[in-house]
Amino acid sequence: MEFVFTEEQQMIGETARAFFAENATSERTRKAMAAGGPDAGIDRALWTAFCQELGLSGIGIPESAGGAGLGLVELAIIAEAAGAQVAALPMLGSLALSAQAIAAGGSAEQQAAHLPALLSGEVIAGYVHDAAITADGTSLTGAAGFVAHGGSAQLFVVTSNTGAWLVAADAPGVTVTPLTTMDQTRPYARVTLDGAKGEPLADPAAAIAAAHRAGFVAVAAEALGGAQAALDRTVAYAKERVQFGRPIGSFQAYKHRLADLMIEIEQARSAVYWAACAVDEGSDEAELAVHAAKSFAADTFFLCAGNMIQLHGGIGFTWEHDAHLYFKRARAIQSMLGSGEWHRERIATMILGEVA
Amino acid sequence: MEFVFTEEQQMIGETARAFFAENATSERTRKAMAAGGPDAGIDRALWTAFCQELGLSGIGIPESAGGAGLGLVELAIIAEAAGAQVAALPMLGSLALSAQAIAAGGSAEQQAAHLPALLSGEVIAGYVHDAAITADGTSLTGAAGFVAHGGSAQLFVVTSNTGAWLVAADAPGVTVTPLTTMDQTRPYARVTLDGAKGEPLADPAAAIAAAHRAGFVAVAAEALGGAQAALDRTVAYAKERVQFGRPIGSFQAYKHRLADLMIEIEQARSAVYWAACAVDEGSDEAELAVHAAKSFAADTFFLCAGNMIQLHGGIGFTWEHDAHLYFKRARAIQSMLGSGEWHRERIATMILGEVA
Amino acid sequence: MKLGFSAADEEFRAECADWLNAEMAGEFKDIKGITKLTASPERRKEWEQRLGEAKWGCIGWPEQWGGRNATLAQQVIFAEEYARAGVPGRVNHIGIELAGPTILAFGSEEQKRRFLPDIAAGKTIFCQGFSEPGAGSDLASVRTKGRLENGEWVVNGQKIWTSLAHISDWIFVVTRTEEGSKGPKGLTFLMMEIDQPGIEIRGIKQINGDAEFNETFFTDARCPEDSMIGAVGYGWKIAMGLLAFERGVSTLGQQMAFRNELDELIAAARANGAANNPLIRQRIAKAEIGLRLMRYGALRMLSNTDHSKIDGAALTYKIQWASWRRSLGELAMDVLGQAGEVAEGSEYEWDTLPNLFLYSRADTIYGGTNQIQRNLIAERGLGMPREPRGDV
Amino acid sequence: MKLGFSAADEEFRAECADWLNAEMAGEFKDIKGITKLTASPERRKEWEQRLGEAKWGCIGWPEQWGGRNATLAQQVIFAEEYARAGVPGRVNHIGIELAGPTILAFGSEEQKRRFLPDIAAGKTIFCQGFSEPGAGSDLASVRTKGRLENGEWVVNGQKIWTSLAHISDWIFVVTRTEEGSKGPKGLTFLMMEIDQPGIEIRGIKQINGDAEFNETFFTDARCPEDSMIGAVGYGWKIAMGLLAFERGVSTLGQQMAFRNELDELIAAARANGAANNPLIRQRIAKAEIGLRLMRYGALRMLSNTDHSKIDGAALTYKIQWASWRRSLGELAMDVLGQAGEVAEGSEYEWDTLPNLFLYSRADTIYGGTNQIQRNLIAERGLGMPREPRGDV
Repeated sequence: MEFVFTEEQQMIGETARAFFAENATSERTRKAMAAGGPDAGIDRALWTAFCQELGLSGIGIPESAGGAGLGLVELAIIAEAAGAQVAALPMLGSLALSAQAIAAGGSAEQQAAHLPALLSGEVIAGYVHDAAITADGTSLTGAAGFVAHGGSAQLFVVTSNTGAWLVAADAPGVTVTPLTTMDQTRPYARVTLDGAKGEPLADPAAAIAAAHRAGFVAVAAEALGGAQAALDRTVAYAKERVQFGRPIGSFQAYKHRLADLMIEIEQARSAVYWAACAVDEGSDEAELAVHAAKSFAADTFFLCAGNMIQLHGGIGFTWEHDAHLYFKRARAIQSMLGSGEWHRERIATMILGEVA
Repeated sequence: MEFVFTEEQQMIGETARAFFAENATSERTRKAMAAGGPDAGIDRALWTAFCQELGLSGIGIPESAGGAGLGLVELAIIAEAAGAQVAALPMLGSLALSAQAIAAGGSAEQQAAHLPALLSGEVIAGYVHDAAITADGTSLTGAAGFVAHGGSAQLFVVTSNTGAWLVAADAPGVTVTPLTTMDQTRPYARVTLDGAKGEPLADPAAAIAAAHRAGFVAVAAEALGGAQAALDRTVAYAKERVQFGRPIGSFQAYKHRLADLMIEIEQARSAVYWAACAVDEGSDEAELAVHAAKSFAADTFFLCAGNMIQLHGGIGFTWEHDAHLYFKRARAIQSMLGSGEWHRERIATMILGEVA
Repeated sequence: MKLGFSAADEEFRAECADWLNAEMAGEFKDIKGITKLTASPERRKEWEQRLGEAKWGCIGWPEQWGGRNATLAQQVIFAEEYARAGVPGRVNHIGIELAGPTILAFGSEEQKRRFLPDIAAGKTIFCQGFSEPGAGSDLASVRTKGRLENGEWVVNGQKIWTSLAHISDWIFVVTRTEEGSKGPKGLTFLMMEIDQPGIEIRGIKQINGDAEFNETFFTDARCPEDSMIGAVGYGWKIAMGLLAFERGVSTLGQQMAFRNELDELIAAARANGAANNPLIRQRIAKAEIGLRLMRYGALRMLSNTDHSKIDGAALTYKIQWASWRRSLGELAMDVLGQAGEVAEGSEYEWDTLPNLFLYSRADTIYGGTNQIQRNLIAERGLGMPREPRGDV
Repeated sequence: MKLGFSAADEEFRAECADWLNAEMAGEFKDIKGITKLTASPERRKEWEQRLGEAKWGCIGWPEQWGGRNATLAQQVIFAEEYARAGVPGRVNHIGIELAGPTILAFGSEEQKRRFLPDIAAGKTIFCQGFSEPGAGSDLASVRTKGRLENGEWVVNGQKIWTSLAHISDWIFVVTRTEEGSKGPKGLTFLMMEIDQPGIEIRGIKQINGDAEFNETFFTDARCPEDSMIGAVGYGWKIAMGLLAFERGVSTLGQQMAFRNELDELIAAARANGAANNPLIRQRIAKAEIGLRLMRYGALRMLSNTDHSKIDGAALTYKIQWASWRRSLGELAMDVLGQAGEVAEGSEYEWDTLPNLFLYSRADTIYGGTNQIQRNLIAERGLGMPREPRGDV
């Protein structure tokens, strides 16, 4: 029992933070936001550097499957660092959801066929989940409305509540419609399957479970990083900005607001790393923990990003300032992969049972 | 359209406020709180003075029925003044609920038989409502758990959702069990009817509607008065009390907390008098308004009373200080006559329809 | 205390509704239902003029200046019917609600003659130059300079958040006219024509992708000496008086726009089934209550003629509506779910509800942040000690 | 980063559980499940001594002073099993969590010998004399005076909120020993025996009808010169160090008590059907999440050995649990409905959940109000400017 980072984990964190702080700049992110087509919302050079030069893309994927080993704690450390910069990358769909699904539920052949290209960043995968997707043999029919970076994907991991398949984006019967998305750093696409050919993953239950746990933890970690960055930037502003002849950070009501954010963030930090650890250690708390982490960290991020705007005053709601990037990302994290209400109802069911 | 008090209404308010401020003192209220038996939670001398000397007990009861005329606006003005002092009086059960029910739904004979004694304070009535009360002819069976000042009542107005009856407290089959109640200024009793004889009111629907509307508005007004008093007393304390070498009211976070209370109170004030006016004028908003007033004002009072404790620091949670009287009254108002959630669900049904 | 309207009032209501509905079904059909402040500015200027022609522009003003001397009840009714008919907001709201009343209260007879009829007729569109970069909510630290030179005021400096400046004809500007003065002293209030070489306007793009606000630059911008309101050094007093006008009858029209937003939210909740969710139901009920209380708060504040005491309803009004609307935006997104985060076309342009979500983050900032509002409420409303100015 | 316990830890857990369950089923059956701090004080002092005999009193302390030198994991486990077994809270929690660690850190060898074994053995019950009337959260404005006279400290003044003073043997008192000194300077930290003519204790009845807190009056109260901890004038430093001890392993035991409260609430919700209400379900889920996060926050804080940086988890812990518990009290009442507002007997005495509702209003006040906590968090945690002292 030791709930602090190991030296290796600290090193990974330092590396990731330095990388994103230096490279995932506001300027580069805004360029990715303005891009159209398959580059919409992706800083391609950043993605290549992350996957190939930094070599952190394989973290959380077993070495046997061509990954770097380690677990969700390390994945969370990286997602936290990326979230702090609102980096425009397909990390969630391609790595945390799709690669995790293939690593956990794919056969050795499926892993060998797809994971190397995903981890190198040469192929981007999108994760398509809808309970109503049906399979007639290997022919899939259904749709999902909000596939993160779906417009950039060459490969889809498609899941219903019981089945999991690999689908090529250019296969007949697949229609991908990119959507103008509030969070331009992670645009959605609508993916429609009309008798599209799917290759079943070997162990669909394992694939779905792994994708969801990793997905919940990854967005929670991203939210944590975003929340902390929103607070840090607001703190810096509060020390500089003078109003009424005083730094605005000297106003007690302002200070207390910042304190309230720190209180939430500290809890979100506990939530994220508790959940990641619990999954990695196979703890029987894991299920509860991932729901707690996703819902709590998302709400924390939204609170912090909303206050980031408010506490910056007029400049805070301009396009030019980065506050809206955090705010829109926070909202997207709240609503994706199950709302906070849905996650809390899962927890309520665990402790209270189903509604009678 | 003029949403300000008339001169007469202002005068009633001044009279009532002066009366309660002078007479419903903390010392007298605490004596009533400590009393047992039929005097539990009632300052008898205050009640007599209110009914007989001040002569405000007939307000909201038609002159034809022996009352002073006027309407719920004036009743609310009085309830607000009483609430500001957390006065220990059976005003709610005896006047706002029972007398209103008899005045609206009783025959001329029933009015003549009961209203004079209720308005003079010689008889105290309790209001017993439970949907499950059943009548076999005039023989009533059922129970209600939380009858305000039920232990002091000689007469009960008993209602189900469709029927309304008068029941003598000493009639066979009536059991009254006084309960140790958190808000000692308005103790509850459990009233059990086991084949007790009930005299049906002439127009039960009118009786129930009048009692509930007047009850909702009266407790909302009481809550408004309590909330404003909680704020006023805290403001006074904030100006006097010195900590860290400064009046605590000079701390901005403290000031902002007070401001937040004022914001809620101003809305509660609009709610209470909107509801009272809407009922008096027979507006088609009346139903929505009384639910809004009860739920909003109760929450406002609880918020203000909770902050009254918090912002007084240590002294605020002592028995000696009056803050807990406000706090417990506020909690009682939240839970009596339908919770906030229940009232809001009524409103939701009006605007959204029933849940499909 | 009386909430109902008289029979005469109800007749007036029918008259308003008839006229407005006819206009929105006829010549001005194309602008019906517009909610975005920046949409179709030219057509909406024409609409201002149409209102003026029919004497509906500023009905509460004296007849002498183009108004109708309308009673409070009539003003309430007109505001309600205006929004009910789906008429877009007034592009000249600064002129009719702030500049006009300021001139009426503090202007000379000549200024009244020069400005009021044209405002009422919808011919002069005003915007407001108060905030400056580096002094958002701190009006007293104005640095834009004005000096008298050959019978003209010459103004240099910069204003920010000048809403709709890009479609306005005139701007009223608070300038520092006493060299070396500090805080609220030494300020003067000027009316300036925008179409001149010394004034440059640059749009500020907002969080929702739209640009309602502007930066306005003054470089030897000029106006005649008698374009000053009040006297030299009276700028602070006038600016403070003007803030009080912000809580006028227009709040009721604004509320009707909120009503439309809430109705749209309710329709969306019914359409997608969110209306069956008990948590959403509670929040919608709270929003409904909040909106009603805003209305009755406004009616209390407008009915109140006793100005000797602090009017709590007026003092708390801004933060109340701004906070309500921000919550409504969040509720709207929870009702819509992820569907609220995608736009229909390829442009970054948002429907009413998502736009509400984004834009309402500004509501709690402009016109005095929620933090400033709480200071005012605590200090003016509750008599708490004033927050000290620093000397940094 | 690792959350699981080793096999040896799990063995230790079984040992703790066995011993505690046996005691609670045997000689100390009568005190099992007591939650009120003031209930059965004499029996609970006996329980303290039983713990001491079996060396379970202060397991984290060095063996030399009556402890077991237990690892962090073992301390965590003991705290969890202690509460799980339904053992009532420690009446000597001030002694074992504050006075003991303070003496360990700042006391002389002789003081350690004099106090530590007796605290560990449950023979010396301590209470804390910090706050004074008129200076609740403002520790630096202490006015209780101490002066040296013939080798003895003579103390005059008054302390307030001295929790459990009426059942304690010793009190540690912060006194002003330098005449005319102000603020944190000139304070000295003294240990005083309570049973002496110069000390008088009066209970303070609280909102829930109970009296856990006291006023303590000092009238020429005395203690030997060497009953001072540290040196003359070091009182502030020691008091501040002591506040840090408040965030020790004991927090985990406290959390287990919270766990029991939440479990009781869940049982009540199931029993009366509130567990089917979607709004209540959301709030219970939030409470569950909050409690878990408290646990993992505490584990982060206890695992952290890098004291060079601000520990955010430690700094935010007090306000987190106090706010959580206050919310839990409100949730409990909403679960119970009006039934929560009536007591069983004729005395004004409350069951666990209604008592939680009432008592938790004090949680956000004592030990530094939520307002003081936010100051500390903003100033120490975020480096914001300090709130200035006034000179009133």
